[in-house]
Amino acid sequence: MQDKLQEVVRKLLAEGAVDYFIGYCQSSQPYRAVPCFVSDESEVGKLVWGPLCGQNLSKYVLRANELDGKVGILLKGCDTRAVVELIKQHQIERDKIVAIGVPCQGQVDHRKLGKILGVSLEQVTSVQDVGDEFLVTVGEETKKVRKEEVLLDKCFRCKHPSAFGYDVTLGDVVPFTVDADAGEYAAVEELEALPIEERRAFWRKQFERCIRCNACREACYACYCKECLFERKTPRWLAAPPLLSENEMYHLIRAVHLAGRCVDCGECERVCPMNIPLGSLYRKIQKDVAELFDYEAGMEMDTVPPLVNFELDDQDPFM
Amino acid sequence: MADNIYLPSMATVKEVRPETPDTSTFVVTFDDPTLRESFTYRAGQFAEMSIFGVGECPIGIASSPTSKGFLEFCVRAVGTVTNAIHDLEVGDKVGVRGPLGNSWPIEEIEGKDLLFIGGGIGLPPLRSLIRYVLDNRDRYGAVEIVYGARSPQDLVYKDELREWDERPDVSFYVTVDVGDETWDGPVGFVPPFLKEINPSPENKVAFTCGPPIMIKLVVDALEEMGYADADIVTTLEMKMKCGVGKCGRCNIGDKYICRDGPVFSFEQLRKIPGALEV
Amino acid sequence: MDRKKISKSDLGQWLDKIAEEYELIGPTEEDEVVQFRPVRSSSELSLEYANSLVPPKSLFFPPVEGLFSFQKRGEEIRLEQIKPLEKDRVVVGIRKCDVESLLLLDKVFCEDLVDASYKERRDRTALIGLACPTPPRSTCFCTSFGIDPLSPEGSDILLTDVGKDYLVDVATKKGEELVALADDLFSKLTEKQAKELQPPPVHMPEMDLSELREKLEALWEDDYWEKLSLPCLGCGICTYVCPTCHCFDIADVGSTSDGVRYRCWDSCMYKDFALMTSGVNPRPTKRERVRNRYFHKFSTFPSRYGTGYACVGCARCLVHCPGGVEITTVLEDILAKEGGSGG
Amino acid sequence: MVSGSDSPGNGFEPKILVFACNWCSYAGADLAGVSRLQMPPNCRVIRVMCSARVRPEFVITALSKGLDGVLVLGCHPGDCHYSEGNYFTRRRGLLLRKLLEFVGIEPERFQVRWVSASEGAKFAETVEQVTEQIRALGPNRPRSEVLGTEPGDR
Repeated sequence: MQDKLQEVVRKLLAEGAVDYFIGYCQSSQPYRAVPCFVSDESEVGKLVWGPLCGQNLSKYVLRANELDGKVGILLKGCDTRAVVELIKQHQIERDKIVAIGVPCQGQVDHRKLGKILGVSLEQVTSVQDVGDEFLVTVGEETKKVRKEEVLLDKCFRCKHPSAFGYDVTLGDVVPFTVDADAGEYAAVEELEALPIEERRAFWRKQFERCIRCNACREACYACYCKECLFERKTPRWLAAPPLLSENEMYHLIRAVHLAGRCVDCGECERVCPMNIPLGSLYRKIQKDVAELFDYEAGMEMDTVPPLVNFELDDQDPFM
Repeated sequence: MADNIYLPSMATVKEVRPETPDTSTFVVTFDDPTLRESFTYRAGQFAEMSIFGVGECPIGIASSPTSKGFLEFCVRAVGTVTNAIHDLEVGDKVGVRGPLGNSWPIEEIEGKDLLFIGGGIGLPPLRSLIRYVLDNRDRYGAVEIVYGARSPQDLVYKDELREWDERPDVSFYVTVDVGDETWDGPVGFVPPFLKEINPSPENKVAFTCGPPIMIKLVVDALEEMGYADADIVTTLEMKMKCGVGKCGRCNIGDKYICRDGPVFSFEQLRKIPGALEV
Repeated sequence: MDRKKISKSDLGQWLDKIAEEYELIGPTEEDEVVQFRPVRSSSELSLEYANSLVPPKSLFFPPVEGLFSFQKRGEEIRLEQIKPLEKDRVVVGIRKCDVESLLLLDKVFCEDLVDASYKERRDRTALIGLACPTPPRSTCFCTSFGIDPLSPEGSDILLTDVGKDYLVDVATKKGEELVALADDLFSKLTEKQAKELQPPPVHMPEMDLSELREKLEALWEDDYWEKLSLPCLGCGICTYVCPTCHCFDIADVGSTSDGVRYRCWDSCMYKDFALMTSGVNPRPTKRERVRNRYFHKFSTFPSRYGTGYACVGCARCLVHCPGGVEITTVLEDILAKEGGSGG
Repeated sequence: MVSGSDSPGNGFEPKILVFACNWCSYAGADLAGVSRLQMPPNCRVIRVMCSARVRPEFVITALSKGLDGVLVLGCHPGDCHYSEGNYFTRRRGLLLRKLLEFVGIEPERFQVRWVSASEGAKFAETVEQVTEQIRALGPNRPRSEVLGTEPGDR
């Protein structure tokens, strides 16, 4: 599939169909692939595709707005949802993007991989997808790791392993083979079951740790505001010092702003250096949006987002 | 613990003088009588004004070190802190941390002729030096002042402008971008106005402060007239927080504007990568 | 310099002794994040660690730090300074790269106008270094900056893991005082014994950075920065995990009548970092911000403070950058450029 | 806007922020006032043109900065001056309550009610009731937390 990807991109560049192509390339660290921006045919050979391409590249397409031409982008099924939302939220025109869809067999969660192997990740030299397992090379040794042990959480609830609405596809839509028994909202439900004081204690511990590096915001496809509320000076919403109450405000406001927009791409958790389970926070909102308003973000082009919509008979506990 | 370089001293607003619709002069004195007496600074330095609960803002000291016992700040209400400063009334408290930064080269320019070119709210930092020079008149040569603002009501220090205009030992020129019925003086931007006046570069140092675009065009004009980069001096504006060269905000090249500046000659600026891009 | 050893099983006892008199701080792991934190007992420490996520600069230049509080009483506003420390402190387990970073930060905070709270924290904190394991992490590249990860320089004591014991190098008077708290736990080594225990020098891939600065400075106008800025997301991770970054913000929390003025970390990678109220931004796009960061580390910091490069090769930014910008790759790219041809 | 209280227990008087829509609830509050109905003095009312003007961040910020509760009042569904504003309020209110509860903030601290211009008595009752509930819960967070407990010690 990697060969086909390179072939397609080479053609797009040769035809001048895109200014540059956003894909993945191998980093200096063998355990991960990193974003790669290819504008010249000579660089096409760098492009890779495999189980280390978990990052959602959608945020990078916004840059196309500054270009005369188009950008090409490699999209997994999950990433497609973010692009659908960006188009729906009028952040980018569909015709600014050349989408290359890729059928995905699940992506590796580095943290899980490191834990399972019991070695630091830097010692991992390659990861290969062989059906239900990954072949992981650590030093001289090759280990078999079952996919369900190391896949990203989002992969277990993946509804669209293959991209949709693409311009070019790299392969047939392959059914997803991992079948782990994880409830769609298991992590959220676990927290919901706790007494309220314990929930507060749990989240306060998480928020207290936050250093407010803003990576969750910057990595989030949905945080495209030209001026973020948190950067506004008059009135100033958020004080700069990362105190507990300010951090709490930051994360809660971000959560409500993601209502009906979060596509569960998992970037927030991936990038958080402090391991804050942000996904659970946004999943909670997703769950409520689904239950209360029967809406799921990024799935269809023509449904109305839940918070700019209403039904006369919506639940009303406020009488 | 040794002195806290981030701790302001308390001061009281003694007088508020509206200069233009959005700019006022605030005259403040330190509450501590010892500090009031001992506080010294050099023309061109600035201070961080604090409105507690709102924040700090670097403001050039507009008064001259030759007037003792009080400090003047000319503040335009543009941001959060400057708007809060504008809410101050006589008797209110304000924090002052300073003096900070370098200063105009007051020793080096002794005996020279001086040309001041100010635009809008760029006059107050120059005014500190102008007053210093006028208070030490015998140490300096001829003084020329060229000043411009968007409109007649945007001219600051209106009384003082009149005084400079009347002084025989000062050549004073003023222009506005757009005139009105009260205005019978020249109309036009500062740079072409300056070219019309065409002050000779002979034994002269030019000081300029104003909006970035004005500074750029003024410098072009001065160079056309034959001024050397070393003889064109400006005071830079940059986002500052700490004021003591540590917080990393106001750097250009290896200089921190708050510590190594804000006063630089163009000769210095040309050597710093990126300095003239701003 | 005294060389001793202490058995691993006794280390805890010694550290607990220290904890009785000092605030003991060391690497602790919680929710899979290793951080330097104060501990009550040595059992909370995880000394078998690679390196902490947030560098121990946070102990001297904290992420959030109250400078003073203010309170309005009638017409008066009272300012009260906030004490940086209650007790003298001992930091155990600090790596050489981070020690080195403190020496760089000392230039910023302890010279020219002295930052009193930083200085007080430095003066009242003893450092017990921990030599790096062999092999080091594959990302480490401190030796490229001439740093020896086994050197006690800058620490008061250096511990080196030598199997069932730690080799103990006591480098300063302060170090001697700490050892004296439980002298009987240590056995003195002869020069020869110590030499036998001393692990061989650490080898890691090394870059020749001697021409880096010159080559970098020639690249001010280069397109490279545009390219480099593409994957950058504009978050602050690289600067927050960097042991030598020292940018900060000053901000008030509370109301005009009751509040605290804080100093907190800030990042030059944020788009509003240098934005002026007038709307002018000297570093308006990621291109200028990324460039500024590299220039700061490898050109302007060294030139301002007369030091070597302001990077210690810890590779935290490399590991944690969510956009996959890798400092080693950047340095290689710069070195690969033809000198002086940028523009 | 610092609040928070360090005196839990019997002496605790909550600070509650009320957003009232200009067309119904604010008029209702007015009516309660001119009718001289007795109400606890714990509420500060901010008039908004529509309850839908109350963005979720208003509520979150108020609670984070130490207020003990937030009450949003709007026209009854169907009565919105702008036809449908309060339907949006309703959706947001539902979501926000659940989110706050999820992170451990008692749902009583954020409430939404519909109060019409003629319901002076309902306004008074609502305020009374909400104040009681929040008083019973105790302070939302202490002042020291809003200002940062241990500065320089993290």
